[in-house]
Amino acid sequence: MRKEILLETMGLWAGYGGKPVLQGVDLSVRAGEIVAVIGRNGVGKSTLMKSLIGLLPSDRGSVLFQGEALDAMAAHRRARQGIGYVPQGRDVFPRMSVGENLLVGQSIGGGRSDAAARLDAIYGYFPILKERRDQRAGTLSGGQQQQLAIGRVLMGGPSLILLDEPSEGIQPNIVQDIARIMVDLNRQTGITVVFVEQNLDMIRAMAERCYVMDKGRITAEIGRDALEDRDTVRRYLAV
Amino acid sequence: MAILRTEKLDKWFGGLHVTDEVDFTVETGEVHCLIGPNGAGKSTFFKLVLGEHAPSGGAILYDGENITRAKPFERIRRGISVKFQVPGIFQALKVRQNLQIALQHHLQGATLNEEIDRLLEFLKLKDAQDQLAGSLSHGQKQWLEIGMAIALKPKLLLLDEPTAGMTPDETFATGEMVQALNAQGVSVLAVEHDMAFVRQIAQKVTVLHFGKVFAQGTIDEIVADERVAAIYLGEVHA
Amino acid sequence: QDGEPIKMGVLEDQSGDFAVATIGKVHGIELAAEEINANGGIAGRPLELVTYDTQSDNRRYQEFMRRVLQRDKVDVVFAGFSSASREAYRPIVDQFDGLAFYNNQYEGGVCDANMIVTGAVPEQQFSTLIPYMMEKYGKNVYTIAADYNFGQISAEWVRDIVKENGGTMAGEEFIPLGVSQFSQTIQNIQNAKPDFLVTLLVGTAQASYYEQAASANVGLPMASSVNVGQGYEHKRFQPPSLADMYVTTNWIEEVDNPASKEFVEKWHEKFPDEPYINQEAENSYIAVYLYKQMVERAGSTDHDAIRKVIAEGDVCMDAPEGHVCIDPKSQHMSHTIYLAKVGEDHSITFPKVWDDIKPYWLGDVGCDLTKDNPEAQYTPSDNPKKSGG
Amino acid sequence: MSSRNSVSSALRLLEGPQTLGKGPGFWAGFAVVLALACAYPLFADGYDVGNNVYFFNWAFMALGLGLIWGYGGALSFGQTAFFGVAGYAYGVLTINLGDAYGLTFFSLVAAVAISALFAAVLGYFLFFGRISGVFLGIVTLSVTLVLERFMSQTAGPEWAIGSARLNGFNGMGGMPSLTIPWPGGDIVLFPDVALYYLTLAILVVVYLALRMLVNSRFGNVLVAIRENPQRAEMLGYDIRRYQLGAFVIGSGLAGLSGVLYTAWGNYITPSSMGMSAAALPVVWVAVGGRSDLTTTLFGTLLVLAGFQYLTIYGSQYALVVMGVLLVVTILAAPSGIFITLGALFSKGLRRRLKRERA
Amino acid sequence: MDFSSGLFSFLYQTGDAFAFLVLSACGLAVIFGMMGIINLAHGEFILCGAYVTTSAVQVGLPLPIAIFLGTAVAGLVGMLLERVIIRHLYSRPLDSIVVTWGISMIATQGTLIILGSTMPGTGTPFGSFSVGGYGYSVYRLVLMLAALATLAVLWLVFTRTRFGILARATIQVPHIAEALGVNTSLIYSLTFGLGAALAGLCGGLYAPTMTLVPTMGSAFVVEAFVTVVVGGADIFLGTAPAAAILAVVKAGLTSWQGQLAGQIGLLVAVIVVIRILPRGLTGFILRERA
Ligand SMILES: Nc1ncnc2c1ncn2[C@@H]1O[C@H](COP(=O)(O)OP(=O)(O)OP(=O)(O)O)[C@@H](O)[C@H]1O
Ligand SMILES: Nc1ncnc2c1ncn2[C@@H]1O[C@H](COP(=O)(O)OP(=O)(O)OP(=O)(O)O)[C@@H](O)[C@H]1O
Ligand SMILES: NC(N)=O
Ligand SMILES: [Mg+2]
Ligand SMILES: [Mg+2]
Repeated sequence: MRKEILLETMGLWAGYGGKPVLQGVDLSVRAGEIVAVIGRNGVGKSTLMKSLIGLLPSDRGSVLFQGEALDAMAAHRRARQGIGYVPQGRDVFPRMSVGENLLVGQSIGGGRSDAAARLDAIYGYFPILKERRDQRAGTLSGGQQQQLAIGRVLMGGPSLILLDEPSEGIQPNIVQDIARIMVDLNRQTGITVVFVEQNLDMIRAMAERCYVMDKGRITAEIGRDALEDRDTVRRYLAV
Repeated sequence: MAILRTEKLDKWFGGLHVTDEVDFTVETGEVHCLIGPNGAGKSTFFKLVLGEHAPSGGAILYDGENITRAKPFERIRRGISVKFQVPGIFQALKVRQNLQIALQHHLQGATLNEEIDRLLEFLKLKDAQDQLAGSLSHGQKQWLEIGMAIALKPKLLLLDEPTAGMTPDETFATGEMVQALNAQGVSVLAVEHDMAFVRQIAQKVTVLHFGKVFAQGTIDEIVADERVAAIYLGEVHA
Repeated sequence: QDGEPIKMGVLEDQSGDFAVATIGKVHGIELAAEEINANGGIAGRPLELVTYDTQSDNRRYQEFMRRVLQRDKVDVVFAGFSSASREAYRPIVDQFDGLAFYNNQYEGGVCDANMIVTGAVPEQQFSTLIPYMMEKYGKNVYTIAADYNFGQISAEWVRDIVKENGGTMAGEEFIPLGVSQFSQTIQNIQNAKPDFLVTLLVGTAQASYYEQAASANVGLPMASSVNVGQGYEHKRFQPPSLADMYVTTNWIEEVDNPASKEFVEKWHEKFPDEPYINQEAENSYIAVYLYKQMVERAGSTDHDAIRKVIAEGDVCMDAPEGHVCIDPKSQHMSHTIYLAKVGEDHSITFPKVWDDIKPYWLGDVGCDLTKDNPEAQYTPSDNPKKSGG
Repeated sequence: MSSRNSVSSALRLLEGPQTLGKGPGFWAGFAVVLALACAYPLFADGYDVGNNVYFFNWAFMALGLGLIWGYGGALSFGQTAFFGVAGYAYGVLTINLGDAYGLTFFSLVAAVAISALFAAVLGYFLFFGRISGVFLGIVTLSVTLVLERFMSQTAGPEWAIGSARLNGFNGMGGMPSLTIPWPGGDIVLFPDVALYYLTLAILVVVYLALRMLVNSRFGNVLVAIRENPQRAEMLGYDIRRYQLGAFVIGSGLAGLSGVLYTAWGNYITPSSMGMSAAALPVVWVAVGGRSDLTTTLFGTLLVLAGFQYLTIYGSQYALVVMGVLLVVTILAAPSGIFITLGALFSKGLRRRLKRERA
Repeated sequence: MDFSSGLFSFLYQTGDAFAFLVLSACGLAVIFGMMGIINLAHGEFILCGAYVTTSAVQVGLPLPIAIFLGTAVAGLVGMLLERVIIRHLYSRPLDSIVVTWGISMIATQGTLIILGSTMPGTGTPFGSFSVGGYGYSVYRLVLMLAALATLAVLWLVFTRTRFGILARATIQVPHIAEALGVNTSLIYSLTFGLGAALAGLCGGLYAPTMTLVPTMGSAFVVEAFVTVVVGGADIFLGTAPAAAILAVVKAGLTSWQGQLAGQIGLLVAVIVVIRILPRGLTGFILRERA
């Protein structure tokens, strides 16, 4: 069964203050896929995520979502098309409660979905968020914030989630939980996931396919089979 | 002889008991890892040791001296240094200047510059030395912050998730660096969730849970402990 | 030098806090200059104005006083509204031996040969006003005054005059400049139950007192030397908030005599948008004519020659307010003092007029500019007489 | 030998990462500007010379605020408090001591010292109480407003120190100008050529000394504190001392401005400590570009001269035009007018600008 | 003065000071507390509200409608300014000091040039009442109620509406709010407009009681700033208690020692409170809750 392409970039260039970081990124992701992006520090993975969601304007090339070019669209409009972005470093709203943080995510996907049901589902995935729903998010521990950041985008029922290093700072069993939750969600709702990751276990637990980035370009693609082999992945990360 | 010892160290945030009468020791010269679930109180424990937070009760002894009431900078001057969980660098200053500010405590003039160059090389930030620190990638920021921490030539180095966001090879390199420092006599206390890293460096591991010491031992003992697996590790491959 | 213009510097606040009371002063000078030039100028020389906006900022007075004296080399300067601005520029006028007219009603006491003052001073306004009010309403007096030199010194005058006339002070309250909220003050006044109230409020913020007192129904007769005559509060506030206010002023728009009416008419012809012509505007207007007279009699703009003319004691003219003269000892001006009463509907009547009230006080305490020039400002509690000099 | 060494290493601090301008090109430019400034009185009339002295007077306060705010990251909205305290101190001292035997210079030094001492006490209270950000701005503003309100009501004769009357809102006058004792008649430094050279000399010395200060170890720590106080403390620095140090030096400079201003016009008032006076130094520093001494200095002189020019020729529109210029300048030149203008011509500046935008 | 009328008088005076502080500060608190913009043109939005209100009364509109108009116009002007100028300054809030100071100069002098140096007042409605032989203004009770109502409405808007949540999110981490689908530029506009409208409301409410001149805004600014800062970052936790504390200090000192003491006492209270609570009341309250 070949699904249609949900997200595609063509010759994407982007950078900061004239210094190019992405230098012609081409990738394409089909609806319902879980795709990882890996690469060493500083090769431009986060930069790619930011240009996909629109926080960083691209200099050249284009981003297509559901066949439509997003390039001229502001980030909030892209989000309303159904793209949820979980940034590296989490960036929760520090002086708002956990519950309020979650409510902000509702804007994703445009429509005002049933908040109570969504909240219940998210509290089901991440019980600590329920326990701490009135605590100010800035005082949560690092791992708790990561869970909140993921829960926040789920509130809007996105069709595509961009995750930037979701395992960072998370205790091992919750890393496994997050991987499992994402895979479950993917199976149940068909949600598409593109994630940047360094944690081999998480990559192997989640990804169906994997792009390798170096110096602002996609340099390789690893298929399902090669992913099974720890050392192959490790070798790619070491380039 | 313990380089760091806490006695019944206690911290409440409002109604939340985050550090619960912790008795904890880092022996001089050891590499000690502190692990535990998110929210267990590891970062808070660091902040108490550094004086960022005032404890609700208990005492902190460094090298035999009671430093419970000392100001943060006084603790640093006695030989503690830290890499925080959230990178704390001088965003609008150049990478080079960041290191200079850390190093100028004990170095001057030409030797200062040589040492900065040596550190830049070591941190693989040579090419980025004139970049503003704020424009580094996440991993590069981590390296820079580690560099600033070791630039202080500490006797006790506190590392809060030093390898978060690093590739396995980089993590391994960081582990080697920690071991090299330890070989020079630096005691290390590290918080990590990466069990491979913990296995690589730890001579002793303490598990913190709900602000209490939950388990302690070698990495093998900890990995074998089913209670730890239940609250923290899950099915590990470490 | 024949035919060469006589230069007059004009430093007044055309913007900022004081503009409401001072734009008219510039107009007064312009009107007089235009008339004089139309009639052949001063001793055949045209009068040229060099005007700067001092923006209600003391520092601009310092900058521009140096500029008019050193760069523009004016023959005379007309400058200043607040006493602080006058004190800011006075050292500079003294240093360069300039000649400055201060055309403002003020707290009195400037004894400086480089200064000529045409505004009214306390002995002119209070020795008339306070006894009248005590006679009419009673001897128990409450003063609210702006908490700075003008207010404090004026309040001191009021206090002394009340005592001299056998009255008592029911209370005295000083209000920092810029205060606009008066609930507590209103209550204090009601608490003291005075027979009448002396209001020496300065600045637009403080004028809010009247509206707030009216809405709390204070209902006391009021007396003032500044309000109405300077800030035309009776025009700016809705009646009857200023009802029963008595003001001594040397002139206001409503003064009812032919000379005054003619003056108001030609003013509004030239400046149809002028909201109100206040006493300072008239002072400024007549000051230009007085200067003309001094120069023509001295035969030059030389300051020593002009002072000699003043020393003769008969620099006088018939102004819209009446006959006025410059007092040689103090170089201040005598005035006709009108007692203006504000009615329920804010119309003005004049229950009493005092002719030719002299600025005697400086002379009495020992200021005599024909003899020496202390370049000082005296106050009732700090003057040569007081210190035994 | 070693003293030679320390002098040369001190001189090396004239350039560094914290100041714009280095190398022979910059210093040649510096020499040209200085030479022009020295030659200026030969060409200008007394008014212009005296007016420039007046502009120079304010530059010290701006440089001081540049140090505290631009380098130290602490926005003090009340530098005018120190300006006023020093101005009044100079008045009280000189009125009581007189102007013979160079006592006016003693009074100058003493008045600056008094304002620095006041800053030390207030700064101790602020920085050791961990007050920062806008809280610091409002506390310092409150202090200057309290002084203004208090001084405004000291009109009565009871408010005198020795023979010096404070004289309330109307302001204190009658203090002597700076006077150099000289055989055959003291030289009184009225706002004219002699005062010009004195003020210029002080300005050059202060500017160069501040350059050395900000490029020193002290300056490094100061900018580190501005960027991330917590991290600076975790590198073992007692940040309170550094902030206090910068505050005292910067406030001493505000005091120097106050003294020079008072001696220049023989006058000081409470309004010089009021709200609008307090806002001005912030504007000067922001327009020039607060993160550099040179731009702060030239920005201040430019705004002062520009605004005065507008007031002279702009009639009632002057204030409107000033407002528009401020808005446009800040919008169009985010790093201050000089860095932005300079970026049109210089690659280094362009890079710096990009960094600051990022 | 007997006890009950003394008590009433104390409550009235404190309430009066409280109303002044709250109404002066609310608009500033929204703009500063939410957006981090230090708005030195706050007084000119008050001026705008006062002038529009007064003009509307003069053409015959009833006061409540006139005040509503004043509020609305100030709000619209605020939104316009935000679009054109303020939005370029979010990344450098300190520069907003200079820009808003410039705007304030333009507004004050522009008003002087266009509308002249003064505007006639409309008179205070509702008359007076008396307690224990003292006359009090009814309208000042209206002001007190307006202050309380404003606080209540603001609290509801920011905590109980979606706009409030999105606004707070936007202010805290703008780029993430944007990435989560929030139209941050609209939120900024509305928030700034709301702050300006609140300033306009203050101007409209006080217009009948004050001198109307182009510089009238300055009568509110110092009080507004100190209230906001003593309150600290969170306007709801901070502003109301700050206004209450400062009102008691100010009213107490004014009645005991006169206006100068009240003024200086207010400023000294600010210094003392911030010294004790270096992050304002908000910081204090939040530290105590987990
Ligand atoms: N805001 C910025 N301004 C300027 N340069 C930047 C900025 N953010 C990142 N860069 C530069 O862009 C390059 C790519 O950064 P990016 O954050 O995309 O890396 P990354 O692949 O996500 O690395 P990591 O694994 O460390 O997170 C780096 O060289 C970095 O220095
Ligand atoms: N300033 C604070 N106020 C209130 N609660 C806080 C504060 N700081 C931390 N906490 C709470 O204290 C607990 C311990 O937090 P801490 O950051 O020490 O966890 P941690 O063990 O470092 O977790 P992680 O591995 O996720 O970083 C958490 O529940 C957190 O929400
Ligand atoms: N001269 C006055 N009113 O200050
Ligand atoms: Mg990244
Ligand atoms: Mg932690």
